[in-house]
Amino acid sequence: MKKFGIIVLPGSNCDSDCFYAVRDYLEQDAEYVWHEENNLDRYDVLMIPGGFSYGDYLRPGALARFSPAVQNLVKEAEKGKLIIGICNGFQILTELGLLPGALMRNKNLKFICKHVTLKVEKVCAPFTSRLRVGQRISLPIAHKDGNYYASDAVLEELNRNEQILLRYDEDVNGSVQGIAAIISKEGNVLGMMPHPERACDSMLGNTDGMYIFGSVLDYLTKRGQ
Amino acid sequence: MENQQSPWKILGLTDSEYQEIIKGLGREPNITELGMFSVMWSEHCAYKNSKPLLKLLPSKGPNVMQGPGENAGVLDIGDGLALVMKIESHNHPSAVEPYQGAATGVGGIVRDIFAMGARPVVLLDSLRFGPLNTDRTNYLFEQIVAGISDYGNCIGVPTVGGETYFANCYQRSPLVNALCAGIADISKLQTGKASGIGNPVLIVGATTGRDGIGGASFASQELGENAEEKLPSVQVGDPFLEKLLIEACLEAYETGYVVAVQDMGAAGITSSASEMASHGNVGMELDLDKVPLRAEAMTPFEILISESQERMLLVVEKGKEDIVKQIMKKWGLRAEVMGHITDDQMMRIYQHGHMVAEVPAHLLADGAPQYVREGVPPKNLEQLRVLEIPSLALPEDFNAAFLSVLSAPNVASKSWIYQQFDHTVRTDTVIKPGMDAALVRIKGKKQAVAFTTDCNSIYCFLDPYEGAKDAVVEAARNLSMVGAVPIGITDCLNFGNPEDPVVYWQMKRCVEGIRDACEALNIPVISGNVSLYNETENGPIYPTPVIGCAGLLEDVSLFCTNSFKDEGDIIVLLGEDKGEMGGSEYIQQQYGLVKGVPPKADLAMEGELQDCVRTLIKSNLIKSAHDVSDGGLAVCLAECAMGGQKGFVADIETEERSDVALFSESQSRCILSVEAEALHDVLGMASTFNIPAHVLGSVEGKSVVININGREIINVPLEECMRHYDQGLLWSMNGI
Amino acid sequence: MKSHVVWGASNMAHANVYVTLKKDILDPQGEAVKNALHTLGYKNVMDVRVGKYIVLTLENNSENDINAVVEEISKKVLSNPVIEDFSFDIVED
Amino acid sequence: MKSHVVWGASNMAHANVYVTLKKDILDPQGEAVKNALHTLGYKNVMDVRVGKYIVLTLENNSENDINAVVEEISKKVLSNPVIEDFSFDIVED
Ligand SMILES: Nc1ncnc2c1ncn2[C@@H]1O[C@H](COP(=O)(O)OP(=O)(O)O)[C@@H](O)[C@H]1O
Ligand SMILES: [Mg+2]
Repeated sequence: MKKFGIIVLPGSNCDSDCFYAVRDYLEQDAEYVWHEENNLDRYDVLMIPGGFSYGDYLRPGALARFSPAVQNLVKEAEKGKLIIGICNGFQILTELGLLPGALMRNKNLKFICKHVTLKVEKVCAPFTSRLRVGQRISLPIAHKDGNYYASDAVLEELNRNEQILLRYDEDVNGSVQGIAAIISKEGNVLGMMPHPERACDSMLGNTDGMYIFGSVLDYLTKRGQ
Repeated sequence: MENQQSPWKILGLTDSEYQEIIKGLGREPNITELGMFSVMWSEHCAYKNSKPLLKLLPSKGPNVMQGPGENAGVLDIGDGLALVMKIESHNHPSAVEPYQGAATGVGGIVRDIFAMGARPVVLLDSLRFGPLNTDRTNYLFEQIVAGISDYGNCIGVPTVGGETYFANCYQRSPLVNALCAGIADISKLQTGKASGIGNPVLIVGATTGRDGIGGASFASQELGENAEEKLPSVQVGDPFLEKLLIEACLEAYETGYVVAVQDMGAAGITSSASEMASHGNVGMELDLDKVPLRAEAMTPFEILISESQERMLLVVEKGKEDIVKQIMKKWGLRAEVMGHITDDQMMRIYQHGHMVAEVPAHLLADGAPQYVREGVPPKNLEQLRVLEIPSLALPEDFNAAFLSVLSAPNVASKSWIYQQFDHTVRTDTVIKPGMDAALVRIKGKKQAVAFTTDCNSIYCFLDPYEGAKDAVVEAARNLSMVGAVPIGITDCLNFGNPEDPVVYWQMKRCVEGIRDACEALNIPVISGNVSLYNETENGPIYPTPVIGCAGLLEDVSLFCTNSFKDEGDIIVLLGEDKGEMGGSEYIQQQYGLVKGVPPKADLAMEGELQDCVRTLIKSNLIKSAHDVSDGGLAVCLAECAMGGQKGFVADIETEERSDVALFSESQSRCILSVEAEALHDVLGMASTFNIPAHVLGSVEGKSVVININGREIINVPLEECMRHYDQGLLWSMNGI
Repeated sequence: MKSHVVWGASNMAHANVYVTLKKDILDPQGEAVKNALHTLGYKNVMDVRVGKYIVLTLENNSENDINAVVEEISKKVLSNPVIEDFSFDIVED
Repeated sequence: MKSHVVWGASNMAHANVYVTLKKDILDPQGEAVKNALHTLGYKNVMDVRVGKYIVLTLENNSENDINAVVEEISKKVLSNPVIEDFSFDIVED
């Protein structure tokens, strides 16, 4: 069993969704990690779930990045641990500087909740090994600030290093180059706006999220051998 | 001062109400006490004009654990679980400040639910506006939707449904009704009945400011010359704080040390404290110095009636207050002991060491007089109910007439709205917005719950009794279409000024309609809310008794949706058209008329139809089910087609005019799609239930094709239908 | 006020509009920021209010009194008079 | 800078912090406001940028260099250097 730590910040609201996805569909250990926690040693994967940490006040992620658990996550990332930030988690990772760029207000200025089609841009071991390049998957989005921005120089680097994993098939929120998910240069930190944890159960009509979680599990299992 | 009125009148109390207070107290009230009475005896808190009517509603049933009277109603849904549900209006605040008004409306109803010990799991919103494409209406519309969106999304409670209508009467009186439901372990349910002499009373959450104080009438007395600037300040919601409050309260209940809880809604501390004391037959001593304040120099009166949001009042077991405070602190919330329970049923309020008010809890919370008024029907009613169909010219282009109904804002897709609401958070939404009812599962359990809100207020305007009946049967029918059994109703009665005999008559007839429909269909009313005085100088709103209804689906895997599934499936119509065009969307769109006799529901037939459809779903005999409502049969068929992205050809045999056959809104009808092999069984089942069934055609092609008596009347490509249906709302906003 | 001249950088003006919540109105955002700053050790921050800062670039021609236009825009569009106040200053190029 | 005095109104300072999107970054909110203004007939509005205006009330004591504190807060918390610039001014009571 691999242990997934799900960081609970004041205002997180997809923490339990992540918990059930890991426990019930991935069938691995899921544990909540309170935002004041200092020791994150015992987890194989750390997740920052979606929601509105600190109400998204000032900017999404602006205040959450100072939480002890989030600060400690930086050290864990440096050690090479897998980190997954979904939605608000992605916003926090960019505010922290663990991932480049920023997530701005959606182009239409509104919250958008719907399923979107995503194009797989890159297949890489920890996060997308169960997919093929060019494959289309569908995942739900639910955000008001998912409009990814990065400067031309950073974009050039993201493309050169193949750090872009998923792009929106259509322009849903104004993201530059349709970017929906990126990884860090080292490849162990994932940030994505769509919600894979909301797409793990056939009863809800979509299990494409399991591609992501399944890839993570494959990687951990292989590495463990 | 030029205003020489007596203080109680300025505060909105009548002379005789003032005499009642003196009689109850045995003396004249001081200004603080008078203020407390004025808010507690207001229509909003005391239901002075509606209580006698509300008593007519059936509220008993095998599943009912808590009927009207608590913060919310409670239903037993099996397996040790309770469903907690309530609807509430925030009409007046939303008319003044639409964004904050709608947001705080959501916040308020959510607190009612977790005050009962339940975790809030769904929100629905029932909205009414004037016609789009005026600056003011577009502004109200966008801001109200944004307010609901920002608040509901932030607290992580999915908004899974609702309804949205547009009519002239709501131009300056928009309606914002929010419904919240939660799930609780029956053993963890909380009450609002204070008990335990000496137990501490804690105020938890936000600081108290001058939000929403008193209303303009009060301001004119107290504030004198600069009254304009000092009008009651708008309540501002803090959804982040609310999210913390939900988690902290639910965690505090787990300790078992919370004796009673109540949210602070209208009339603030006064209301929650005195209601808790009155319902528990105890008294309370409260020290206002302990209330964390946000504004300077607040008077006792202001502290007592402030409507600052995101606050709760908790009665906790004596000696355990620190444990509860610790939990609040963990979640970053303030909690202060502001008093304790006493044994003499008196509310005693202190500030700076002096007693500033001393009133019997019962008198304050439950002592307001009730008024039974005389109602009279409007003089022009008979004239309004005349609709001579033969005198109306048939449309030249039926395709165009059909598309104009499909794109009418009352019919068109509401996706522009619900895409702004997070409806997938919590990963339990099995049927999302856009269908007849939303379906929400409960993780780890077999059963699921379904929700809808409904009210066609034009019907209610033309016939309050039949219109209210229609609202109940439509709500129940929407639940039945997904397979769920309707188990409880929460209603929001939105009306004009009850002192107007016509409005009172509308109220009374609506309540009677709800009563009769509920009794026939066996659905108890477990909670509700009344919002009166929704009117401007142009008159009252249409009577709008919004029905929120919950349903129970025993096995979540056996649900049904409204969209056609496969080419070749047979389309079956259950029920009979009675050619009822009064108040229909078509008559409004095509002829600009709000007239006629609205559809009259046959309650016995309705019950059978719904039972029949639920049985068909349970037996896995049908692939889709969708009831006929706004826009009639043509719109119903088109919605099935658009949902499944499948065309169809249907043949209607009728003796009616073509437009009547297409657009009549007769109740107790629905469209099913069925695999050819199952047709025999489906028709057999219908006849067992005594429900007329007609095979209309089949799912095929890429167009909506409707023939009447063998002649093609409508033929529109599916894409064209979808463009009208999907864009209709936006087109209206942009005046297209 | 300048007289009407041909289009060019010189006849543009900037208006800085400051929109703030009225004094008595709760500012949840400001509260949250204040609490965060306290946690970070900035204990001497006593209050935080978050408002909007809007920069308008306007073509400055004699037909319009720019002060009046900005005042009108601020009142009608940029602020919500029920809960917000505004002020502005104008910088002519 | 004032010297350390006993608590009172006189040793409070206000900092006005202005946070703006970097020049070359598209501002969808500003665009929307501009379009709305054009629809309303304010055709001479050429550009709109929406930023934040944050007012901090600080206890002003000699231990901290208030300029440095506000600068630090603005940089670390109030703005995101990837997309935003900031400036501030300080008003001592
Ligand atoms: N304000 C709203 N918020 C959320 N969902 C809405 C809203 N208005 C309408 N809907 C959704 O749109 C769909 C159509 O609504 P409606 O026409 O009222 O359905 P019906 O005729 O079956 O009662 C429903 O699924 C409803 O939940
Ligand atoms: Mg329906």
